[in-house]
Amino acid sequence: MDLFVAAFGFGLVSMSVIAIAAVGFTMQFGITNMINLAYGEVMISSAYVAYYLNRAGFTIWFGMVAGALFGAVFSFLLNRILYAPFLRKGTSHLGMVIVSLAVSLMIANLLLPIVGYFPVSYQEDPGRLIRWGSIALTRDQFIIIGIAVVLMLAIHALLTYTRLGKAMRATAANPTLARNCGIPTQRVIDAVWLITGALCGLAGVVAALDSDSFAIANGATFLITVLAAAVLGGAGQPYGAMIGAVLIGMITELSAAAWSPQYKEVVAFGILVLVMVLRPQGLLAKRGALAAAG
Amino acid sequence: MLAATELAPAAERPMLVASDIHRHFEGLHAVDGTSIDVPAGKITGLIGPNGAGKSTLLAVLAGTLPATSGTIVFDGEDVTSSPAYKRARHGLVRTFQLPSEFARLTVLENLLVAAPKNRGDTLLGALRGRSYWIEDERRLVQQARALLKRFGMSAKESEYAGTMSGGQKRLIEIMRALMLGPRLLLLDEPMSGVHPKIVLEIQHYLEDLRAEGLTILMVEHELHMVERLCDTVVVMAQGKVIGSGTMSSLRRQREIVDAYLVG
Amino acid sequence: MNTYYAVNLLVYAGVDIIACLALNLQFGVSGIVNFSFIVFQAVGAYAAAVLSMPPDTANGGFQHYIGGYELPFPIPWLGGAIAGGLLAIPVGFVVLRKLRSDYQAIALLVLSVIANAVITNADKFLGGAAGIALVPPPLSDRIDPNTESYQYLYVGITAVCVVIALVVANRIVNSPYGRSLRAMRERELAATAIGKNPVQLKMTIFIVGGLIAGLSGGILVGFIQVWAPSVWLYPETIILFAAIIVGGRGNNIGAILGALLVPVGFEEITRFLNNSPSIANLGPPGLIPALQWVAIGLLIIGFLWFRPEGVRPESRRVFEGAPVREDR
Amino acid sequence: MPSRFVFAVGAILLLAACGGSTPTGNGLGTGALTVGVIAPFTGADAGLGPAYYAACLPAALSINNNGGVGGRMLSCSKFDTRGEPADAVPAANQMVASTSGLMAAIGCTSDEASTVVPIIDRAHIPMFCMTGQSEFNKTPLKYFHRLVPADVYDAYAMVGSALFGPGHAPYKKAALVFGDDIGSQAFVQPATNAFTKLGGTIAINQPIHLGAPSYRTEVQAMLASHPDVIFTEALGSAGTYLKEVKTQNNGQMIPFIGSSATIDPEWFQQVRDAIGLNDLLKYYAGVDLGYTFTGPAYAEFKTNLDASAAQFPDAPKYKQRGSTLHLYDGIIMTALAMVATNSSDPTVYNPKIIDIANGTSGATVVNTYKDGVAALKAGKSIRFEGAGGQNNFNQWNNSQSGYILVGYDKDGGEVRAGELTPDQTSKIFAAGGS
Repeated sequence: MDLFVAAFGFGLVSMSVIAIAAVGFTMQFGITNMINLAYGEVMISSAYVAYYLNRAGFTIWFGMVAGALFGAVFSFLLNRILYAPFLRKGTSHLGMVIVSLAVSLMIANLLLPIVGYFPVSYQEDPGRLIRWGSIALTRDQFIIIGIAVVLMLAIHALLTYTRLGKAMRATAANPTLARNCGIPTQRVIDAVWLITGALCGLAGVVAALDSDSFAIANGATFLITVLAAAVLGGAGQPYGAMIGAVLIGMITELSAAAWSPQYKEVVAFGILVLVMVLRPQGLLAKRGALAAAG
Repeated sequence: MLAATELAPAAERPMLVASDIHRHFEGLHAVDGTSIDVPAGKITGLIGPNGAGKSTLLAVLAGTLPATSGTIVFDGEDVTSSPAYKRARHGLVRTFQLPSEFARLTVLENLLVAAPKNRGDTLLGALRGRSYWIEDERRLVQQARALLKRFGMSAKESEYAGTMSGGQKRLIEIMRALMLGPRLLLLDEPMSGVHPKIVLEIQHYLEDLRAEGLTILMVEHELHMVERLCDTVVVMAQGKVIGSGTMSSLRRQREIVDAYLVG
Repeated sequence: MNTYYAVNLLVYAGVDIIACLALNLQFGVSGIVNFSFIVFQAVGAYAAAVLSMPPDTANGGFQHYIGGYELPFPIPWLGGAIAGGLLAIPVGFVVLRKLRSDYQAIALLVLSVIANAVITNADKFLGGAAGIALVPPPLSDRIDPNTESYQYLYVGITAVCVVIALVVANRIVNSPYGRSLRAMRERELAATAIGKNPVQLKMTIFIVGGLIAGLSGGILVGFIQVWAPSVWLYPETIILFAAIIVGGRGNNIGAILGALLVPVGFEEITRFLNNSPSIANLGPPGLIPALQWVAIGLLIIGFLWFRPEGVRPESRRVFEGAPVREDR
Repeated sequence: MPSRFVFAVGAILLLAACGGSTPTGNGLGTGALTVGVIAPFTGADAGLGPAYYAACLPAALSINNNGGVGGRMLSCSKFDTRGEPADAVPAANQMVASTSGLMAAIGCTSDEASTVVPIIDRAHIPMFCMTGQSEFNKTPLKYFHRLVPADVYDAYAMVGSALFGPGHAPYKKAALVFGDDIGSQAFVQPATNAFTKLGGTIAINQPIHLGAPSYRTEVQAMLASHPDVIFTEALGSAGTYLKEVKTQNNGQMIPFIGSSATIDPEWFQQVRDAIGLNDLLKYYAGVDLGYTFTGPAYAEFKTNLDASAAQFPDAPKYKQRGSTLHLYDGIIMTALAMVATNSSDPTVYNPKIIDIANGTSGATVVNTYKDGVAALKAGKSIRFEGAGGQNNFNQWNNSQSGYILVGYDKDGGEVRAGELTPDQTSKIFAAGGS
């Protein structure tokens, strides 16, 4: 039983990492209507940016900020240079999925000769273990949970209380209408790519820190986990993605405790398939902050 | 113009009877307890302000949106639970408010694809090869060409539908619906975004179709058009029917004028 | 030309052509973005393998897999095709009924990754990560597979399968049924409104594509005599998508052309690159294969931007007796 | 990785070279001889192929400088398997079919052995394979040879390190942490058998999914079983796993014993970065095959390896790579077998390879190709002891050699820590069931 309690503690960390990534992904999708399959590779690129800074002597916390900045700029440029022109050309959503998958493939393989196949680690002392019953987490893991909580609250505040957030929701609901109502949708979309890109970059560094060691192949792993959390919660719904992250993070850790750990991801995805059959719109469809108002 | 209700023989069964239709979107009552009869062999207009639920009602009648509750009887048959494609096959066919041509099919193919009873339109039929279905295909090509001729689009048959003008796309859509041999045609603003010259053409075509006995229910904004074309008019506001009758009888009803005809 | 080299090329070309024809039916004609296509080839290969192999206690019992029926050719290949078709039923049931089309794509992508993880870990089921080896080539009980004539025979059987797949694909694409599929691809809701049942159309073509993909897996496994998770990672599907996009979506000849240009063509280019020591030793290890993938990505993006209809665009159907189209 | 992009390095050259002489069964024949290096030259295991190519080149030089095989000159050809079964088959087919005077094949790593070995065996080409897979422990394939021990012996050596290793009391409770990739699980059964029969207990057997982003719960479960020692393998995820061990165990490492594959610069760097150099040096123990890197056989190898730099500039880097030494020996033994039988027909010379490796009673020990040919010419029976040491093939063409216990120094160099006595070794073998 202790193992399950401990796994629950680890689940808190896992779901924090997934939540940061999945919320960024799902906002990107919800507002710009773009399923960006290169998201995982932007994450891993940002993780490597932080890695090289870390090797150059900077702390990982600095690396996190740099990774977020890198992710923001990278995502922004990706949209401006590639996705936006394709969308303007009238490429269907399905076409955009294929384009972004091709981009994902290219980023991973351009990165490969630079970073190599082999796993690397940040030079970071995770701090001492803080125990609470059977739950034992390091200082860094608490910080990760803290970052996730702060970010989730910040996103809630952004969407609910700020003009930008309201403009985002309006754009998500109906871009044409939003534009006609005087919302500068182009600037809103730029802002969305910057904000979600920053979340993506930050999530990459956090995920890499959380994994202790990471390799180029993790980009695809990240993506699949993020997709699972986002789809589970109802894609495009930030609060749904949070719930999806909680479920995927917890199920992964608890099933590793309950069954053979080699299947832990399979179990999480089994739940995803079940949701697709029973509630294909996702758990929280059309109720989240980005849902059409009225 | 005589009131439609006075013309209709009492014994004649309406083509479609929808009772107490509700359609809710996450708390929004787009259609809120609407009942409507569509008399056979007539053109019925469906009017109302923006957001009244007209298009939603049309979609619910066609089955492209499921009703939250209510019953729909089409030509004596309860179709409430049958999916849109089955209703279409039974002759309850709709068109769309936005252009909805099959862009990368030619104009002729847009018509052919809608035709039922083609032996080559099943997997097994297709696998048996051209000789198995070519007779059907030839017959349908003739039928489609006749329609194209009637609607003045013969010259365009081999063009991709996506390259046509807005008005031509409307015509394609109406012809496509006609290929199904409908008993009731649900038209969603067939004149919107169409060049005035073609508006007139469409009007004539619809009159001809009525003369041939086709029943039509159309959502339309343009009141002059409704007045000219429709035998009966149903007015909706906020998801409910607030009145029906001929245009002239409606003009006499104070609240309807307030709700829509003026405002 | 060297026999084995030629045979190799021809069999791989045949397998890729069959796979591309199947994917074209799904993606090019019907608009289903089947990102787990390679899983259907894989299941066909596994099925063909266990149908043709002896029980796993044979060969010293060093590998583990279910079944082992030693059935004669062509039953394993047919079994491979049927397995591909059968797999399409539950997958289609989960993915194709209610999900939006872009959701379908990512759901299928996730499925492809998960299926690979499951098979990798279930080491008693289909050999796990190590896969299944020593799959007997078809007819090897009667003809020595090491002879040159057997190699040509293999090419011949593959060619027959290519022809069958092409006939099936052509009959579907050029029929009224194919027209319904294309209409659904163009605008699903409008297709519903004219009496098409999109779920049924998608399910059917998903199963047909699965059957053909399964057959391609059977052919491939009979030739390479081994099957393992590393052979069917999801990027393999992307190569086939690149082939269809380059060749021309919706056009069977385009699919064949794409198969020859992308999977087969790239193979030849790499062969030359790796034979030139000055290029092969360039940069860090793995540079050339990595750049190959970059090139695949560029091909997809470049074609979608500059020539989305591909080298051989879908043909515009002009019917007998049509008025002459004015030139513009 | 792209299975579809089948290709074989050197194919074009070979296309030109195809044809050539056929073995006659009598005499050594004429024309060039070729050794096929069939291994990954690209892909994740691209590091393996060059090490084997670096074995072939000095062997060819050593043979060619001493008159070749009955005057026939030897050359090396690369066949890239990309480390994937689906790419390996065409590569093997092509090698077998298109290479003139193919006298032997080397390489065939665990990545592709189960695919290519049957093909090469069917073509009656002697091969020396670098696979540890247990399916070849008792293979009936006559042309297959293995000069490295199977993974089971690695597992036994790890058990030996736990029970008899220097500097610690025998470990009693072991955790087995192996990945879900090809071959890793082959360690589990033999290690369990040997360790439990010799009085140890398996605290936990944990198959882990490689590439997972974290192993926290796995590590927690492992720690909850309170092992004295962890047996592990060269996992790509070693850094992640071991760092979590240290973190969750309050910064304290648990001793861990790695297979011979953990003697690897990339693994060293990854684990060093994850848990720190001090803990790696202190808590890690490894096992490896014992090599001396001295003696006349090694000197001949080294001279020719350095000379091979003309063809392959990186060749001298492989001077202490076990696989390079062993495969070099395999080629020399094959050439000597051809000379001894005066035949270029593999069905004739293949059985002789084992005689020359194991020696018959009264055989003259030789260390170089030159000495071997001279002894054979003098009518003597020979035993070849090469750069990799003595060989002892069993009836299934597997050769055993002794393990040593090793550790790392701070630069990632291998340090000898001790060895197992024959008595200890036989105890473990008996317990393990071999």
